[in-house]
Amino acid sequence: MTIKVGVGVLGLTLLAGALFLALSTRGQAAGPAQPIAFSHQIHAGQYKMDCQYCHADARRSEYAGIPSVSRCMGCHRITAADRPEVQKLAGFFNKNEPIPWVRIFKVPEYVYFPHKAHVRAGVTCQTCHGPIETMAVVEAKTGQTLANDLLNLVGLARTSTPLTMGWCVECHTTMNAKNKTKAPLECAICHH
Amino acid sequence: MAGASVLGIFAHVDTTVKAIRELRAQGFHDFTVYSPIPVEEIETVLEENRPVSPVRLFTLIGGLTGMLTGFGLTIWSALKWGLVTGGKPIVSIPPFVIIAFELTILLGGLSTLLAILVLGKLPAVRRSSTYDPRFTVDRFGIAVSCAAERAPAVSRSLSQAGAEEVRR
Amino acid sequence: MNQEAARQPTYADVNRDVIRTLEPPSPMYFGWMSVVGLILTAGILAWTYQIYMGMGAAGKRTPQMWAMYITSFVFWIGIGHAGTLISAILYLFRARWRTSIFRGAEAMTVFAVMTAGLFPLIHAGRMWFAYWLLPYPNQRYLWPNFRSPLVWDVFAISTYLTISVVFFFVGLLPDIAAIRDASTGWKKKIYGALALGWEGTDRQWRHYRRAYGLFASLATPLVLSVHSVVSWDFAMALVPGWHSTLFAPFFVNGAIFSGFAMVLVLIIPMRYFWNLYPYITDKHLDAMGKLILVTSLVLTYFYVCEAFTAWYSGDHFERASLFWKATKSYAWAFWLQYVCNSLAPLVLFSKRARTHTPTLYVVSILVLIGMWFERFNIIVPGLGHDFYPYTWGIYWPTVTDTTIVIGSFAWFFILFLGFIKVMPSVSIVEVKETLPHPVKEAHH
Amino acid sequence: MNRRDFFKIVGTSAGAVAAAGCGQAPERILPHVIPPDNLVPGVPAWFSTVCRECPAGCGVIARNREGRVVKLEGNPDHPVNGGTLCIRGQAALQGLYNPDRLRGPIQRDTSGERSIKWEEAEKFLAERLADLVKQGRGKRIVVVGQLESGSLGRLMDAWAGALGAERLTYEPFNYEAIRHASRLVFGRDAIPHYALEDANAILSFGADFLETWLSPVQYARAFTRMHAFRDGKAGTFIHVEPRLSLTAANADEWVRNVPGTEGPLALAILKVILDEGIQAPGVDVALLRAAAKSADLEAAARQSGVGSETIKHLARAFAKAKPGLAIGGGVAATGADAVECQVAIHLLNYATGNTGRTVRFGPDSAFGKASPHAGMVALTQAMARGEVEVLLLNHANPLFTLPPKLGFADALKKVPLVVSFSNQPDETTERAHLVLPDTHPLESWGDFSPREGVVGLMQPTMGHVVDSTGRVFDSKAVGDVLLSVGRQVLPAPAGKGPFRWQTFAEYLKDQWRGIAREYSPATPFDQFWEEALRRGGIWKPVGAVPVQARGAPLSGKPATVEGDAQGLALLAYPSHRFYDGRGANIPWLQEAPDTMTQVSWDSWVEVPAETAKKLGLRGGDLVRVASPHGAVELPAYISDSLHPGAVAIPIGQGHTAERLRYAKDRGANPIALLSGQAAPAGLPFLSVKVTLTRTGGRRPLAIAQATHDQDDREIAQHVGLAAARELELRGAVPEKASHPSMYPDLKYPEYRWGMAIDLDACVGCQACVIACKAENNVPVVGKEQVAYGRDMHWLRVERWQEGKPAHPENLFLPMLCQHCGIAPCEPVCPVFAAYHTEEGLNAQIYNRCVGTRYCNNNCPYHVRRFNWWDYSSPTSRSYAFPEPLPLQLNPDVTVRQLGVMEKCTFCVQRIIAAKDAARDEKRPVRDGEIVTACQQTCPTQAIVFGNLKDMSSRVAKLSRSARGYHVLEELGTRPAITYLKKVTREPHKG
Repeated sequence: MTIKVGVGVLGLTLLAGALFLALSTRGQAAGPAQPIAFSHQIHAGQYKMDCQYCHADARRSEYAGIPSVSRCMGCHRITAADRPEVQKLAGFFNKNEPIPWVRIFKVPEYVYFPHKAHVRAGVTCQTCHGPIETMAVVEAKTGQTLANDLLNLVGLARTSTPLTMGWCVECHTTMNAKNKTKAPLECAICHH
Repeated sequence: MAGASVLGIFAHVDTTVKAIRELRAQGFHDFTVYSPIPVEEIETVLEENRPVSPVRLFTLIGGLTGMLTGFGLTIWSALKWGLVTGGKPIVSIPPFVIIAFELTILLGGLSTLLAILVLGKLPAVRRSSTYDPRFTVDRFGIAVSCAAERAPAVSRSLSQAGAEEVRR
Repeated sequence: MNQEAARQPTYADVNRDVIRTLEPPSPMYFGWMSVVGLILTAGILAWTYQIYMGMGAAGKRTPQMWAMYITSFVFWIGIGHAGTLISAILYLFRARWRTSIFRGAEAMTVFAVMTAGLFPLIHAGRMWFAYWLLPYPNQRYLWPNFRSPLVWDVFAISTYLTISVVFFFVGLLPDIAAIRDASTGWKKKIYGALALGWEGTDRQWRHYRRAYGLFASLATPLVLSVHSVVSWDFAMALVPGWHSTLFAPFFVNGAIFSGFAMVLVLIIPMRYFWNLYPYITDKHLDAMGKLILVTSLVLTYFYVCEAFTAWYSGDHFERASLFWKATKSYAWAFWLQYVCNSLAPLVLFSKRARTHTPTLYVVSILVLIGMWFERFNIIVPGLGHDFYPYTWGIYWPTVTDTTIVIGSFAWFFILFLGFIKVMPSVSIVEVKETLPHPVKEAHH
Repeated sequence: MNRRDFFKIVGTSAGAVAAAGCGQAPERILPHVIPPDNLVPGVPAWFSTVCRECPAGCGVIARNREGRVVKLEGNPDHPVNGGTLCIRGQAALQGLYNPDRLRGPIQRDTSGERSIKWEEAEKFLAERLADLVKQGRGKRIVVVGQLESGSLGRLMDAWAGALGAERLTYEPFNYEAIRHASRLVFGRDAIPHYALEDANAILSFGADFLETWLSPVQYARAFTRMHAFRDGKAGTFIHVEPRLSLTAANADEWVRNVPGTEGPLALAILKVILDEGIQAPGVDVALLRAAAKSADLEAAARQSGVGSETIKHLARAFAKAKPGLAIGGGVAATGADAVECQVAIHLLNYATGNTGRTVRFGPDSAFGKASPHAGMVALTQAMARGEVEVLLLNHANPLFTLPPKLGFADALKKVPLVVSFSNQPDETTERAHLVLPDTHPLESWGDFSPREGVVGLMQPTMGHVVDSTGRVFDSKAVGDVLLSVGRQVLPAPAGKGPFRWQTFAEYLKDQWRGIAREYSPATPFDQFWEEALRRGGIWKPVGAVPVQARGAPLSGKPATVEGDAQGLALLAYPSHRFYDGRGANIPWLQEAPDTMTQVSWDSWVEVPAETAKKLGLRGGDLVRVASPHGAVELPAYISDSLHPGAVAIPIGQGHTAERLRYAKDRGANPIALLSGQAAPAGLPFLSVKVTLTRTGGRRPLAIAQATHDQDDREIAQHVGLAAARELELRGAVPEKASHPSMYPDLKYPEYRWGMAIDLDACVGCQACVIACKAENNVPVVGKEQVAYGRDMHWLRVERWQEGKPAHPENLFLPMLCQHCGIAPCEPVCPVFAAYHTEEGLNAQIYNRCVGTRYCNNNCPYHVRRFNWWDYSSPTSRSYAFPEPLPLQLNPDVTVRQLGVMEKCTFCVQRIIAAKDAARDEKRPVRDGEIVTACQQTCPTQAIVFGNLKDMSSRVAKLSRSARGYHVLEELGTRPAITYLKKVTREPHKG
């Protein structure tokens, strides 16, 4: 009797735990619908455009920057101007309205992440953002997950999920060890 | 060879001791004594030929593990990410001694508990067949395992020693 | 009142008398439970409010970043010392009078530490992150700062709680088995599960006895270390009046002192309501009274040392702090501490007072008040007049923090009241051990 | 509030997307449609403009991030303030983002008030004006406005001229007496430029030049240059005032006189100079003798309560300075005799040869252009007679700044149309029929000339303020409104007529063509214009114009003060924080403590200890202060130093306007006690005696500092001048080994940041406190919390006093995190939220903090601040940043959450930015490249920050100064901040 109850309780606990783990994965798993079906695969993959051609602020600012509508129109006034998605773009341009892109990559409010320093150090965009040039729809699995935390707790997690602190630290440490860089490991550099 | 067990229930310590002595004299060694409290006299008789309880070994190993864990954890984690506080060295032994001490006690204590459980064969789901509820009140008991044919002899000597009741 | 002449109980009497305490409780018990429960509810509500609004709801400020919560934390940890001390140290010293009171004292210890353990959580500005103090592998690669006395606290208190619970539980095992054997139905099942199948075989007893001795010898240094570690929360700090090597023994002694007082506060009513006079005799009270007296005298000695060093060191900050405590806004609390802790226990020099329960009870209550204020005086006035005159200030309690502190007493008593109805509050086994063994031949 | 939320509304004026409520909602990011020039999200852009918080006209550069101004700094090229700003200048941002700012034009009539459209409002106004103009009753239109010494002023003049309207320039503090005296003595209707920096001794008669007088930032800078100990030299500053003001507290010698006796004193000093023949050679002695004819040393000594020996000593000290400088001002010198006093001061300067050297006519102050108070009196009378039909108010609040006794409120009822251009609710605007909110100066085009030869150019430093819900603050520049309304009143073909410019910006540019011709005729205008925009204006040296002194009749009598003979003279003085009250609704200013009393949020009446004893008053007891003209009720602040014959109340609090959430019903306005009648010196602020009665009520003040007594702890230290010289010669003591550590010294691989604070330079102005709040997103917590020791200032300016309570030596000490080398706060943190960086910073990682608060217990300086309430979340009741204040938040600094500890970081975000810039150029950070917010704004440059490891850096040199010490050194915390002892002068015996 007691054994049965014990097994039952244990089973329920495990089930609940598994369910919790399954549900606790944060971050947008699938790419959300964007106002314009912009494809990085076409731009960065097929046409091999430099990332910083559009995200031009990355080398001089904390933010990578979203290209202005006029920059998009710089090419698309002529290029593929007949495609429906490009016409949507022209629509925004003509109405003098910005495009309400949905943000995919985000670090928490208390983290200061400068793109500039990373570009200067020669870190590729893909290091953090993944193989963007293959993505028709950008998606990201980032941030802490409870599953990862719990695996960590029992010492099983080998790698951290992207854009978590451990992930940043891991890269900084290895780069410093391997390439003799001076990537800071000072807490206050990112948290202030 | 079929086995049997004989249980003698006693009301007094001296009769219990006497029974144990007699059983020993008759060459019985495989018996269990029940008592509501630990009794010095009974223990003295029983411990005569036994080695010291290995509980202390558990405690020692647990304690040492705790101490090593304490120093290991503190020193390793301090070195893993060397953050300076208050101008103190990264590996500051004096405070780490405290952690090591506490873990020594903690693991020492927990392994002692483990010892009670392992050595006392606890937890046990079922009572043993020879157990009687009165053993937690005021009765002592001797349960002897023996070959079936020797059971009457055992019963007899238990009764002679002063058992209130003998069960087979 | 004098039960000395009473008939010597038999083993069966002991079982009966003790198990009788577990009978379905009287309406009065429920009355007490609901009073305590209401207070506890108020405390929980206050805490919820504080979590929701922020620590501003408690009356803390600069410079009193710590106040009543840490006062109560140290107070409860102190209370939690008597139990293990009685179980472990008196066990090692073979002080036989401990047997009938140690169970209650141990329960008190466990519950007091459980109460104390709440306070660091209540106190933390972001209690929802309090688990960061635990060393666990995490994806931030961060570990706690083992140089911080607060992390020592975490280790000391969790160790102490664990060991106390284990010690308590191991001590209970044979008694639970006895209750199991005396009960029926679902109760038997529960007690049966809790007894882990204890039968009192010689094999169990021999390891048990050995282990119990080892527990006692582990718990003895532990009990001394825990309050030392707690005292280092203060002694490791820079604050005038805190930064003192005296603190560890001073705190340990104070803890024992207040712990014994709390034991008396708990067992005197227990003895009265359940008629446990054969087991808890005036001899016990007398011994406790003596211990309180001795610890009070030692404490007084520490007080004198503290004041003397503050004065004789010539340290301006120490002197100013002491002078301020003794003469300014908090002088009432300062002198209350001495009256309660150094003067009141002096009546215990008289044997009559030591065996006169009302006197003993009043002294114990005074000691508890005094010891709470001793910690208060270290923390609140101590911080209020430290190095920097710009920020000197007076702390005012709020409804929220007062309710939480009072609620903590309710939490403790609700645990204790619950305990005494489900577990034997006097050790069946050990009381029996103090009785003469049943022997057939009287002149054996 | 998320400090980075604004990223998503970058460059969009519509700001159409609402902030995502909770974390899971998708966040939108909006790109520019067409990127504005020089604006890169994440990289600050700087725009020069002019501070308009008072008429001093300091140059400002505004840091624009993602389209919003987040910080103001002084314009380093500007001749007035040289890169520094005062407390009010720093706080101007919260005027821009004030939550009570008006959101659009309002029309008000008997049926109530309603929002209207701009076109409607302008049309309405134009029609009324046109009617009057057509009927030839243009004179019945009156434009009253603050001092506008640039193009807007000229436009207003032109506008008034075209419509035939009257125009008044109204400044509550207009220093008329100086102007009047200049006319009498030198025949110039002007307020001269005072070159404090060139004087060897300053003799001030009540001039609070470190607080509000004329141009406080400029004078604080100049004062430091003349006064701070450098190379063994230091000037002397003597201050005469009945009250120990902040300026008085900085004096080497504070002479406490009977209120209103500055005139006789100045004259007596002149007489002593003449009698002793220590005047400068070549002055017209006969003229001076004639002027000083009525002077009587003994009578002056008797009347003023200043001993005759002291007067002689003052005369000698002043005369031997060569050059010295005598100045007069402040409210204590604005009595009925103020003109006489100023005349005497002018003569003193003349007699000692300062005229032309330290007193310079030529670069005259803009204050000389303000209308006299008599103009306001006349206007009030005209209004009362019903002669004014349209009253236009441009940033003037006479209902607050004029004594009610004058009857302005009643007179206003007789004006059929009152128009206010104020963008803040205030007492007068509340009564206006038409409110046309002006753009904030930081959003505006404009210019301002603080003195001859300096024209500051204002440009919009950002677009119109749009809060994060997308609501625009619909304001319009007053110049634009005047042009547009003017065109409607006097229609003309396009490009013709008096209002041919479409916008004020065009008018301004046109005006600047004239300025270009004057200042830089050779440069092409476009280039000139661009340079001026970048520079923040144009300036040239203006030499002193020679002036000839003339005789002036002087009575030598003290000012008459009306009221109960047994009463106490009322000193109603301009508040250092609120000026004339215009800053009162700025929460930063409310929360910044008044340095002398350390009171924040409230107002008080300073009662001399003697009177307090007589009335049985304790601090915080409510007192009724009554004069023949009115009464106010205020909590008492008991002062040991105030002249026993006086009480003092700061001006600036006591607002009654409904919508001022921070200022309403806070304190009381002492102007209510004055008569308001015009004296020759304008509105006499020192003119009544008041009686005090205890009401029995209590309203304890929020006083941050528990005691001004250091209790022998040597927190703020000082050294005598002679000793300082000796120390200087002996040189620095080698790095002390007196507080050894058990551990080896820490190694800092590259930098060790440190700071040196010169207490001899610090004047206690609190500018650093607000600069720090602005830079680091420090919340404002309110009166109750400040009173209970829960203020959040990362930096505080402490006032310590020594010596006799009635006449103390004052020491000001900016206290911030000391970034200790052996920091007691760090090892006690259980989670490494506090730790030591490799660059010597005592870092605090907010997101790691669990809030045990152990660190602050263990910080001997108590500079750590705990978030007792939730100041950061918009849904919380204690939210500290109501819309649109979040726009001000520095995007480089986290807004701290509930339950975490925070503190000064040495502006780590600036360190990171400088290191980043250095890394771009592959070089180490240069000395002086990193400037902390407090250092940046400090008018006296008392704070120096830099790398202590670089022995040649300024900070390292200062840290090795012989005057250097650490606060609470004996605790062995080894702070990174070295304080330099204040240099005190030997007291004069007499």
